[in-house]
Amino acid sequence: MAELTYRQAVAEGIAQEMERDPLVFLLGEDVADAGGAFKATVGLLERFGPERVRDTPISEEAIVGAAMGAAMTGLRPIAEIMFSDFLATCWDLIANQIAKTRYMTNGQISLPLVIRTANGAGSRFGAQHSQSLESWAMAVPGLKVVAPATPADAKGLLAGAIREPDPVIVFEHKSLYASKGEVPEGEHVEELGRALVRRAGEDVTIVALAAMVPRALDAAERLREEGVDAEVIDVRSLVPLDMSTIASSVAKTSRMFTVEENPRLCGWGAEIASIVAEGLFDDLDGPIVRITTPHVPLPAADELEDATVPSVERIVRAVLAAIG
Amino acid sequence: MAELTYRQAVAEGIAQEMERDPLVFLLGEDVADAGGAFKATVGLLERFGPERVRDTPISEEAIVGAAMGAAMTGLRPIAEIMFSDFLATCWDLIANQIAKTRYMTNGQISLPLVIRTANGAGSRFGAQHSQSLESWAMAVPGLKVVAPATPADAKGLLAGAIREPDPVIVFEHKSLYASKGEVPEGEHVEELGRALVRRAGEDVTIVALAAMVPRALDAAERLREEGVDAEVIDVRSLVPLDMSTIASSVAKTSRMFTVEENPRLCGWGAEIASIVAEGLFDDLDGPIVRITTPHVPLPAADELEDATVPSVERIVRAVLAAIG
Amino acid sequence: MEDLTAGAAPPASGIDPGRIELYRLMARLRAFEKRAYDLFLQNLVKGTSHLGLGQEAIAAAYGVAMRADDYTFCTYRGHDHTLARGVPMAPVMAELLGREGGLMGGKGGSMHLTSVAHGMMGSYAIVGAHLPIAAGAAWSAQVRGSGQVAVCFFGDGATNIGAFHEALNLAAVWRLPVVFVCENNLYMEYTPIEAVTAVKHPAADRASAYGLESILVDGNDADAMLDVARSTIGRARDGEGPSLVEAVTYRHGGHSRADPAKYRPESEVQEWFARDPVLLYRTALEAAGAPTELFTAIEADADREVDEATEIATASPRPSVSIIDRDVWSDGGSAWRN
Amino acid sequence: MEDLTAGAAPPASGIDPGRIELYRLMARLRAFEKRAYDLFLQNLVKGTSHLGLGQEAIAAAYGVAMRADDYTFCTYRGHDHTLARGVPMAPVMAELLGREGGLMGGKGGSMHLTSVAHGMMGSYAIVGAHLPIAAGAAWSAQVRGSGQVAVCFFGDGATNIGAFHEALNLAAVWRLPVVFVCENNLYMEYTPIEAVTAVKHPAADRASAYGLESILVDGNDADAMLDVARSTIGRARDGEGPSLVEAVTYRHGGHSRADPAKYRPESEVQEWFARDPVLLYRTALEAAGAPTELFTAIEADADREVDEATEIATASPRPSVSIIDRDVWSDGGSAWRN
Ligand SMILES: Cc1ncc(C[n+]2csc(CCOP(=O)(O)OP(=O)(O)O)c2C)c(N)n1
Ligand SMILES: Cc1ncc(C[n+]2csc(CCOP(=O)(O)OP(=O)(O)O)c2C)c(N)n1
Ligand SMILES: [Mg+2]
Ligand SMILES: [Mg+2]
Repeated sequence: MAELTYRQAVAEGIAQEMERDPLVFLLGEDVADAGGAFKATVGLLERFGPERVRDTPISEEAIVGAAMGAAMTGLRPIAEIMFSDFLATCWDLIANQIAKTRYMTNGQISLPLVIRTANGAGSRFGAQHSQSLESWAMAVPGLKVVAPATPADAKGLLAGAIREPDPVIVFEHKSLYASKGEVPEGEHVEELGRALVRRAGEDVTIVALAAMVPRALDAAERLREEGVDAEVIDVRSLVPLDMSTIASSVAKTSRMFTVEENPRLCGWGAEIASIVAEGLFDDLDGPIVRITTPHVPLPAADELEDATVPSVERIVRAVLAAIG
Repeated sequence: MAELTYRQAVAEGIAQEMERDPLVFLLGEDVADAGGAFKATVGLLERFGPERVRDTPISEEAIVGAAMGAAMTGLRPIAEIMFSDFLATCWDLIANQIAKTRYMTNGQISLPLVIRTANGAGSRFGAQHSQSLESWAMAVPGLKVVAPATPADAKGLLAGAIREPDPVIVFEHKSLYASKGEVPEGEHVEELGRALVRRAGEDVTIVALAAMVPRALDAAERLREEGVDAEVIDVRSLVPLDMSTIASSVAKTSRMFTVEENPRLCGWGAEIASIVAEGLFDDLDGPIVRITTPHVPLPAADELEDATVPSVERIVRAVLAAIG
Repeated sequence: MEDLTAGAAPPASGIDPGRIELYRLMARLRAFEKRAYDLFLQNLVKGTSHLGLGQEAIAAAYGVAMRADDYTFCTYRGHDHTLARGVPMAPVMAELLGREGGLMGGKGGSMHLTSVAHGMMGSYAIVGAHLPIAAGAAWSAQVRGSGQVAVCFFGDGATNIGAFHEALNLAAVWRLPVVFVCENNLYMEYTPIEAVTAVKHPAADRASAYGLESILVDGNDADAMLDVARSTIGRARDGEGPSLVEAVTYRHGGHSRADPAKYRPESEVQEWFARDPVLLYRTALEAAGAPTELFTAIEADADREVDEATEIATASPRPSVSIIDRDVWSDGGSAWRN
Repeated sequence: MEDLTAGAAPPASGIDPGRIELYRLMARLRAFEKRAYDLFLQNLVKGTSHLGLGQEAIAAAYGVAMRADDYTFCTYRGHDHTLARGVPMAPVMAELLGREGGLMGGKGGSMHLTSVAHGMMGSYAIVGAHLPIAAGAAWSAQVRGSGQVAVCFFGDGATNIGAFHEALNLAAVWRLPVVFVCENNLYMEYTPIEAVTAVKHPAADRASAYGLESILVDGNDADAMLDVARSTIGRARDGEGPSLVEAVTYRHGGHSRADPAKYRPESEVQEWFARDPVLLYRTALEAAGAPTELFTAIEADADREVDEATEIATASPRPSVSIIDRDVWSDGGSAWRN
């Protein structure tokens, strides 16, 4: 094990796969010389050269379009979209082209490509640079979606995504880039589609993703002081979705809470909640409670942003109110 | 009352508002001379002239961007995006600019604009021209979203949308354009945010939208033969959402089914289901069941398309299986 | 694409066999699209469909000039481009009819014809999207050093969408082996391109914005098209980077099956029918000494081929609904949860 | 914008008062941005921030040339453009600091400065998006016959995104009263624009693709900028349609607060600092006979204005969290259900 920051782990994950497979290429704005706007690709240009690590113009459609064309003709490209908010500028390429082409061509075309993007709030960047958009991708058939919460997962899930034969969007979290954690040394690859119980507990299940995972864990500690033993599940992969890990937990605790950073409507939490409301109805002892950012764009000022996204305090209060 | 087709009702709704308010303008591809790809704007050019009814290049970002710039400076533009699938090509303008600008500017800028678009399956157009994407819009704070199911609503909700001081996306349904129905004569405007009980019933609540409404009604007739008395609610407006009409019904029937044309994950049905699972948990007698298109892109061939989108048969089976 | 040069009658002596091959291909495309139109009228074609009638010289010239492993990217108006890569007619026809034997098993439909085995990398139905994708395929060919070229066809209307601009710039900066071919048929769906475009030649007048040479060609002159096809592909193959070609042409029918094309002045239609590329080319070849029997044979062959394809396609069963859940993922399935 | 011409010292006789006004504005922008930078260093500015240091002549020239009811659209690098429309410094500063007294109450932040009352129609943080929006405002002015002009500022990097292309074409076809001003500061975030652009002048070399005149101007020459600003706005106001201007300039600092700008060759930085627009203009005005006291007074005024603004801004309270749920909708609230 080595202690790495999340951003270092991203670079390591890319390097590991570029080393292993000469068909892996990286393209995006400022990814080469500058090492990425979030410094998550530092060192890759030096190591793999300008042919495999390429700066692009500010042309998001060209970036993901080029990745798609390359993926269908033998490469395994990794396209960086600097902020997840900018996925909107190339959403046609992602949602209508990349996601659908394998199906429309009756399986003739495979698209082993990764789109990496910096997601989420916490940097006071305002409404156009702070969104949590993983649910947009989850809603589109044909896309796989992961969102690592730890440096180990930043490396392992990214490596797993690069090895996938299908398109994967990796939502890295801006506010986690500086976080540190143990990352296995040597080759490290995580299979997509496995949730992790980050904390075992008996009383309630809290399902969280990315930056909400450490908050849910902190909330669980606080809840313990209140006599509530919370199990915390890190979803990690929205597509494929590990419902069996979630279901086992809910079957045990009979109460489920989801913690989402995205705005309220139609998020992944709604999906999981409604799956549980259908499939585990008889296991539930009480309402399913979603803890989300309210359905508003994100404000910029620090106090405002902090009060908008779910906090440890808010998670604790919501759990206590529901079971109290 | 006059009997009109849904497409005629759209044109009437636009004409009614253009007549009333000289600041209403229409722009889009082929909307003027050709009367629209779906003939839903026939006659408007003749009536209101080329300044107010404008053909555009194939430039979706320019179309909705121009609508936004015009709306913030005094016009009330209606932008047509020919197929809802193409919303993806201008999604940045819609989700990041139009939806967020009022909030980011602390209320300085209002955007009274409408985006009309042809949504949904049934025409064998394949995966890039058949999507039901109303849930994409619902997921973005700052957008209002309606989806009329009848000619009367096609006119009334569109007129209501045009009068709204906030941006509204109107999802017209391709497979309903030829449908006929009574439309009130004279001025007809529907307020956004009101669901309608289209059929009263005691045993189960079926919540549907747009083209799924007639199917849910047909299913209710079939269910009656099986001894099940279904209440059918037409949601009509996803944002604002009339939860109180839905909640009253579920409180009465204790069982809820949603019928969605969109692919399975993170649709409006998941949102409503999870609201009910939280707020009406004690009223429910059994699992909430979502009937949706499976989570796949839409196939083109007629048999395949018909078997993918929820059918009357599938609704009936799902209800009977759940309550059986 | 060996089958393209095979045929009953031998080429007339003294005429470049490539020209005869080109004519034969155009005649085949013409015959196919006419049949497709007939099948519309019989209500056998499902969904929408966009014919290439009148525009055959462009697809055919590139079809003849391309190497077997080159890549084609085109739009919903892609029947011609698909056939021009050597894809057999029957599965294309069957796809239009929504049958199991369709090129994509009925899943894609007329607008999404794809045959990777023939280098036909897809027909894209959202205007402009495939330009960056074609650039990506060219990038892949470049870094793999394969010598492959990507050819990307699109309409005049596509020149006003953002993806056009992004793709052209990227291709030029990276000197990618890609040829962008604008088929300027003067109309978008129903609106004349000149009504919504800031320059007279929507592609050619913009080449300089990407540091490229302006190439304007008569898209109904098959010989001129073949020259342009060979030179632009040659440049790309030789590492000299992308080209942007504007080929001016005209569609004989409406935009799609739904469109009677009433918006076009009768005189304009007449003028362009007189400039039908198949007719023009036949006249040119006859003037160069090709015997009438040659054309009779070529046309008979084409008709027979279309008849056979129609037979096979109409005999193909309806697709089984079991494929709905297939091939979202590379494992062949569509599971999104455990 | 009366306040812009007000000042302690009278203009030197014999010099066009417009030039003095322009200098005064540039000096004010310079003083503001320097202070903003100091406040970063004190960690008082929240989030990111993008300074206009070195690029003042462009914003100021247009600020002087615009009519009070004209529209400005700009990017995240928009402090200068906002102040140039007459927006007072204090609320701009307070917005940078995330305070209640901020121009948008702290909701928008540095990247989204907007003051509709001053015709400042927004700062947009996603590259390219505001070009079509500006076209729409110009369309509105056109159909309302108001005589207003929209001026839209953007960086060199924005010329490679699709929205640029779509907006330019639409503006040209509709002959909209809009002026597109590319501030070419040679770099995107960290990558030189020339490394990713197919033409030397990313905007000027593309004007012809929209049937527009190519306009390239030294963005650090305030007089030249004022000429261009007046002529392009004049054309727009007179119904002669849009212009696309490329003003070449240089930012003194990094792209954003996080960026030490190490990627730029020292010699290049030196060269451009020697061409500092404020310095150059002062020298030019002095050569034309403006007395030193004039500049001393202007600079003292600017510093005092900035001091006062800083005082007001730092005294402004933190925003109340009660505004989080406000102003999603025109009714002032954010309710999405009953
Ligand atoms: C982004 C987008 N906008 C609109 C459409 C609808 N549409 C399909 S074809 C077409 C006209 C295209 O014209 P052109 O590019 O000239 O090609 P042609 O059909 O003439 O070959 C339009 C507007 C679309 N498919 N995609
Ligand atoms: C669509 C989009 N892509 C990427 C970014 C990230 N980004 C912000 S500023 C910037 C560089 C812009 O360069 P330029 O247009 O030259 O403007 P400058 O900052 O030099 O004024 C980039 C890439 C963005 N905001 N929007
Ligand atoms: Mg055309
Ligand atoms: Mg720049």
